[in-house]
Order: sequence, then C-alpha cells, then structure tokens
Amino acid sequence: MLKNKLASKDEIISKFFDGMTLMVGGFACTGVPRALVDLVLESGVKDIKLISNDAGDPDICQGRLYHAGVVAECWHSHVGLNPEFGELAKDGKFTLHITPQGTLVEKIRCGGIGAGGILLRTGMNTDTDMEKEREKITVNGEEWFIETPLHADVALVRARRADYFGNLTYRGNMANYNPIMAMAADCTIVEADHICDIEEIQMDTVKTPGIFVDMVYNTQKLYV
Amino acid sequence: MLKNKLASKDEIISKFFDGMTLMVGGFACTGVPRALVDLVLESGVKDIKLISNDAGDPDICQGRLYHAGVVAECWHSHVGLNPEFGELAKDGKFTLHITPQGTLVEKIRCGGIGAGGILLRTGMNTDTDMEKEREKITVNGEEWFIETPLHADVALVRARRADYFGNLTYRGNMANYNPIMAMAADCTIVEADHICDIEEIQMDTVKTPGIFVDMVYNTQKLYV
Amino acid sequence: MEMSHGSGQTLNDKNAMASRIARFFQPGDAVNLGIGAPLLVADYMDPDVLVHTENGCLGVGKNTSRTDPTVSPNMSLESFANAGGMPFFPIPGAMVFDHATSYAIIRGGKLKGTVLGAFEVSETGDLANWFMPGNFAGMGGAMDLCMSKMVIVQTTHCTKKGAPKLIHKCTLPLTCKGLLTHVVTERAVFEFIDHKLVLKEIREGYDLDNIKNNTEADFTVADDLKTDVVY
Amino acid sequence: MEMSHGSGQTLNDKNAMASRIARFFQPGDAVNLGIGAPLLVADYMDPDVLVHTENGCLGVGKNTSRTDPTVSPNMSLESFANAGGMPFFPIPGAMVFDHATSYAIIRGGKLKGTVLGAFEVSETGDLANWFMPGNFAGMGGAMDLCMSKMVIVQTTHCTKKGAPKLIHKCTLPLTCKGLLTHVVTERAVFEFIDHKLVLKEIREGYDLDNIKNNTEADFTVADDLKTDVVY
Repeated sequence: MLKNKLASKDEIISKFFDGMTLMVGGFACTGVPRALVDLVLESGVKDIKLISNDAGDPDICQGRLYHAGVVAECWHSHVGLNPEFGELAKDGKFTLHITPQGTLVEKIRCGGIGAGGILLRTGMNTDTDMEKEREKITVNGEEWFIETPLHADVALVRARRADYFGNLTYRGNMANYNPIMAMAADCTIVEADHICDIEEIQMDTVKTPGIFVDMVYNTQKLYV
Repeated sequence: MLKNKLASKDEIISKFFDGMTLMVGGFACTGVPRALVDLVLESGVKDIKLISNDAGDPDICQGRLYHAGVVAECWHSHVGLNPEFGELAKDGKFTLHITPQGTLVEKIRCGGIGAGGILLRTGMNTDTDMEKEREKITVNGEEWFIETPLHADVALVRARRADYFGNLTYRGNMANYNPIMAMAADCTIVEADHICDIEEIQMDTVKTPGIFVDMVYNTQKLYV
Repeated sequence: MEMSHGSGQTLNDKNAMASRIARFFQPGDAVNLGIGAPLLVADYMDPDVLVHTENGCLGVGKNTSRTDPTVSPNMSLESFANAGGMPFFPIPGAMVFDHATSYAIIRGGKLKGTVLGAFEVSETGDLANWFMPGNFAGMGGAMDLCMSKMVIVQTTHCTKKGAPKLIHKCTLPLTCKGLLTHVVTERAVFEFIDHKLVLKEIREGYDLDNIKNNTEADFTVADDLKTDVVY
Repeated sequence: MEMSHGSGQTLNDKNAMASRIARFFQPGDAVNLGIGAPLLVADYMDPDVLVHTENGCLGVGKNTSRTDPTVSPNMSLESFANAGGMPFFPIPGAMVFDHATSYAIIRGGKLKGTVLGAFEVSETGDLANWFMPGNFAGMGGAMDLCMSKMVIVQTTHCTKKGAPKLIHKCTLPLTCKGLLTHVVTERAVFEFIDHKLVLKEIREGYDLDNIKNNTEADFTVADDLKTDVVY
C-alpha cells in the first residue's frame, strides 16, 4: 500500500513557519495553487522568502502575500502584474532578486536535483544588476554565469490530477514551474483539481512522481 | 498542418557521417533503438564518437558498433555487459571516458538546454581518473566538479509511441536516457513501437515534444 | 499612419509591422511572439508556423476569451493562456511542457525566431526593453529569448515624443548585448550584419531622408536596398 | 554457513545479510538495491518499502522472467527490467521516469537508503566496488547512490581467500570517500559514526574474537553492542 498523503487544512498549516522559504508554482494566473496560498495567509506566518515566476495577481494569487505584508525577500522574473508591488518595493518592504525566467527555473531545478549550480549565459554583458550580482567562469573559452541553487522549505504546487500518494499530471500550460518546484523543497504540498485513487492515472502519463510530494490538500471527498 | 517527419531508411542513413558524435538511448537492453543501430551499421560510417549509458549488448544493441570496429571514442557509465569491450579497450581501439551515470545524463541535458555545464559532486575525493579529469570549483564553501556538456550530431531515440510530427511517449522504464538525448542533438531520429496520427497521443501525456525530433523511422504503414 | 496593403486593405502601423515580420517565417518554423504588439504577427503568418509561448505551449492557436460561450467556463481557459494571460485554443498536435523544457527549447536553439518590443535599440545590436524608470516590470523571459536564431525587434521608429529609438548606445539597462538580428519599424527594415546596422528595406510612403532624419544610430544602406516596400 | 533464523528457517549467508538489512527500512521508505546479492533484500523487506531501480522505476515489484507464460511475450518485459536486466512487475501506483528524474531522486535525497556490494571498505567509510584489475565494468550509478541518506554495504566479511574486506585504507579506486553509513556482513553489523567504524551487532554463532581476527580496519565496540543477533 502506498502512503495516503491526503492532508487537512490544519495539517498543512502546521508545516508553515515564520521566515520560511516558500515556492509557489504557476505563471501569472495560470496553474497557481490559489487555495494553498489562502492557507498561508490564514496561518499568519510572516517574513516569507518567496520564490515564484511573478509577483502574482494581488487579488487571487501569491500577490496576496504582498498585500498582507508577509514577504521579506523574493525571487521573481516579472513583477508587472502586481500594481502594489512597485509601491511596496519603493518603501523597502522586501529585497527583490529579479532573475531571468529560464535562469530562475534552472536555479530551482538545481535545488531539486542536488546540483551546486548551473552555467548559463542569459543576460551576459548586459551590465545590469542581474549581471553584477553573479560570479562568472570561463569554460572551454566561453564565459558563463554560475547560477546557484534555490531550495525551499515548502513548495506549493498546483496539479490537474493527483492520486492520494501524490503522483501528478498537469493540463495544458498550467504545468509551468510546478513540476520543477515539486522537486526542490523539504515539504511539497499539492493542490489538485481532481483527486483520485492510485492507478487511475496511467503511470506513463505521470509528470511528477509521488516520491517528490509530501502532502495532497484534501479538498474533495475521496472515495477509495 | 504539422510537418510529417516520417523518414525512410535511406533518408535516415543520409544523416550519418564518418566521425559523427552519436547518442544512443536505452539502458542495457531496455529502450534501445535497435533498428536504428542496424542502420548505422548498414551505412558503413566509421570513427564514431559514441555516447550511451553502457557499451551495449554485442548482439542486439549498440555493442554491435564495437563488434564492427567503428567506434573511435566513447562516453559510458558501465561497460560490463559487453564481453568484447575489455579486449578492444586493451588494444587501444578507442578512448573511453567512464562517467558516473547521474553525471552522464546531466552532461547530456546541458548539451540540450544550452548550458555551459553543471556543478555536481558525484565522485568527489575518490582520487580516481574520473576525478582527475575534472576541474573543480568552490561555490558557497563547497567543492563541486564542473561537468561540461555533451552534444551530438545525431541522437537515436526509442519511444513507445510517436505521432508523425515526433511527439513521443515512453512505457515503463524504457524512457531512461531517451527523452534527454532527444534534446541534445542536431538531428534526433526516433524509432517507435507504434506510429500514429497527431492527436492520438493526448497532449498532456507527451514526454518529448516533437520540436526536438527531426525524423521518425517509418517502420510501419501509417494510415493517415 | 495608415498605408495601403498589398491585398487592398489598409493596415495601421502596428498591423503593418506585424505583416512584414510574418514574412520572415516559413511553415514549420517555431516562433515566440512577445506580449503586446508582436502578438499581432500571428494574424499574418502562414498558419503552419508554430507559435511558442514561454509558459509552456508550442502550437498556440486562435485566441479566445473567458466569456466565449463555446468553451467551458473557467478551467480550460486557465489551462491554456499565453504569456500575456490571453486564453487560446491549442492547434491539433500542439505541444505542452513545463518551464524547464520551454527554456530548453529557447536556449537549445529550437526557435527560428523571437519578436520583441523595444524601448531602445543600439547600432551594435543591443536591446533595452524591460526597465524604464517608473516602469519596472522585470525581464521575464526576454533575456532568454534573445538567444534565438533570429531576434527581431518590432518597434515604432520613434518615441511618442518623436525621438529616435534606434540610437548609438542604449541608456537603459540592457536585455541583450549584440544579439539582435533584425529591426522592423513602421518605416523600414534593418538587419544586423557583423554587429553593424544595415538598412535593407524602406516601406512605401517613406524615403531614405526620412529614415536618416529619424535614426540616430549609424547605419549603412544595403546594396540591394528595396524601396516602396508594401508591408 | 547456514544459521538458524527466527522463523525456524535456515538462511544461507547471502539471504541472512539481506534479512538483517531489510530491518533498517520502514514502510514508505524508498530504497535502491544494487545488482546481485543486495537484490535479495527485497525478499525480506516490509512489502510497503518502495524499491527504486535507477533505470527509471520506483515501485519495483515481483521479479518475473522472459519465459513466464502469464506475461506478454517481449515488449512489456523490455519495458520493465531492473538495473540488472531482470524483468519485473511494477506495484500498483508505481512511478516510472526518465534518467534525469531518477538521479534527481537519488542526489536530491529522496532515497532513505541504498544497498551496495563491496570489494573493499575502509575504516573511515570509503568504498571500493567498481574497479578491480581484470574486472572493469565501470561505476554505473554507484557513485551517485552513495549520496543517499543511508549507504549500506552488504558484503561477506572476508574474501574467498579469507582476507578481511574491512581494511585500514582501500587499495582500489574508490566509489565514495567517507560516505558509508553501515556495513553488514554475515558475521556483524557496523555503523560509521563521525567517520569512525563502530561494531554494533554480532550475529549468533560468532563472537568478538572472530570479528577482531577477521577485520583489519580499526573499530570500536558500541556501548550497546548486541550479541547473538538472529539475522
């Protein structure tokens, strides 16, 4: 019998703590684990280090964390969706590490696969802050950035389907960061549109193996 | 209309050339594109730089390339399956780069994703040839190997199902290196157990997007 | 400015640029179109050019809307939305994938081209398009997309105040250094050849003097310059 | 040597070691078992321990064979074969994945343990198990697997010629440097604590003198040493 990882609201909230590094999957309003973001807000934890593609819609996505004033540091590729972000940033409410999108996802992957970093050249010679913050190395005559890993205490992941063990599938382009973040946290918590029994998801179609998942938010009555 | 990439034996053989770097998917006898290996042998090309998990069964897999004497240089994690390999190696028939398995697959991935390398510590402090051949770097106080990319002229990939555009699925553990190698070559050629129309493979279940595939070996009559 | 189009239609400048850029691509090419005006290129391309959206789809089809009664009420729209948040229908055989794979496609060189907007373009092929004082959004995927084979800027020739956008040297933070291959404005088409700006086409209704007077960047004129080009 | 087993069965040494090692793991743990004798551990583990095979499956179930009439003739067997090439049935809910993901599981710390064979084990937790003159196979995944939380060596206490396998310093090329956590032989169980070898258990039929006389490596005896342990 595979472990039943269905977890209640209170069990999930018990995993959150002040100062935690939190990954939130999704891209703009697509594939964001909105109900899990609700639980972070409900928990009242603060000083969150937030890693997500963007600063989020302020009404329905992880942008709500900014609105609540609980973010202390953040890694994003884009912050233009959230009209509050600029004002809060000006007030020095948090430290922003703006990161090119393809670089951000590889930094997260490094955190998941136990790598010490990856060599990329996105942003090379732009003389931007992004470039200045990075060490460079020359390998085989070419110059590369050393992109260091990002790892989280907790990752919030949105899936289309999850079995109770945490085998996951996605739909369309709601996968985005979710399968990568699922690998890169001490505690990966999943919100799924459909929750099902094992073997209901044909094994060859699974995108995130359940070994990476710690909890599945039990939002539906599961008949097993 | 997506491009029809079904290719004949002769079209595939025309992509092979002396001295080419060749990736062959599979692990031992699982998931090896055996019919495509046949075509390499039939083509008569030589001085191949071979990248594959192992040196292959000498009768049915890429081990046949050693038997034919057409390998000049190779990257493998394991060579114990091929009883001829040791003898040929002793005779200096080729140069072997023995590489830990998890490192080999990440080197190939770097070749596919346009990275300059990845930092891993597999094999650290073993004082083996594997270690001596590598540059090290200290990042955040920890020592890592700089694992450089592997990229191929031609990758031979085995899939369970392919549509005519090259969207691929795998079955069980025959995927292994195949989805990673599919990304890492100038010309990726697929051998599939089943060839089908587009949309017969539900999009969310595809593991290798067809954009990475150049040719699908037309071994079946396809009714489109 | 509205110009007469080959088909007898008139196109406003945005659509005209999109129409010209569309002709760079052949059936089977994979192309990423930036948020905003570059998305219009899709309306003019051969339908067999594959459109990539960096948030996980290659094979973006017709746009739809959240109120289209022919699609399901919400979930399928959340599952298929482009980088600008616009819902779309995937084409038959469309590919969907996670972000790591999406950027493997980009950095791995599988895109024939990318079309981006610009605040500033330098004469050596630098682009600034993600940071302006008071307009800080982040680079998103733009720095990565500049590693495509063809990096095409689609921009008005001048700012709203009439200042040239093609200048000697960018003053804003860069998106890329020397990676641009083409610039298409509502007046002209330029190509970067060995990091030097070359004027290749002048659109009908404009002449070389107009281009010279509105371009700060140094450029040379191609031997095979085409004039009176219909976008 | 055959010893009496708790259940009344007798186990040969290979099976006895497998039986003892199996007790390190709890239901829900994920474990990689090396090719050869370590695969026997699966026969003794709680059935809810998940078995990982590095070539792409977590949830390896019963072994089968290519001539088993209850399975299809060839393809399904090629689709499910462990790292030693032995066909198997996946358990319900089993996970299959590509090689990059498989090693993400390994290096990412998701395995509770790995069980490996040995040519030599050093007193500081080094392992040599992949290269011997005249027996060159390559390290395969062994160097990666040594990054698991528990790295357990399963080995006969001595070579066939009677020489100790637990020695001061390995003479063969290493698989890992100081990453071993446990050694289980047919005679004893050792644990590495702060890179020092500690004797934790002596199997029934053996005594401390036997262990001392057959172990070159320096080791200390645990305060809570268990003797007469039934494997």
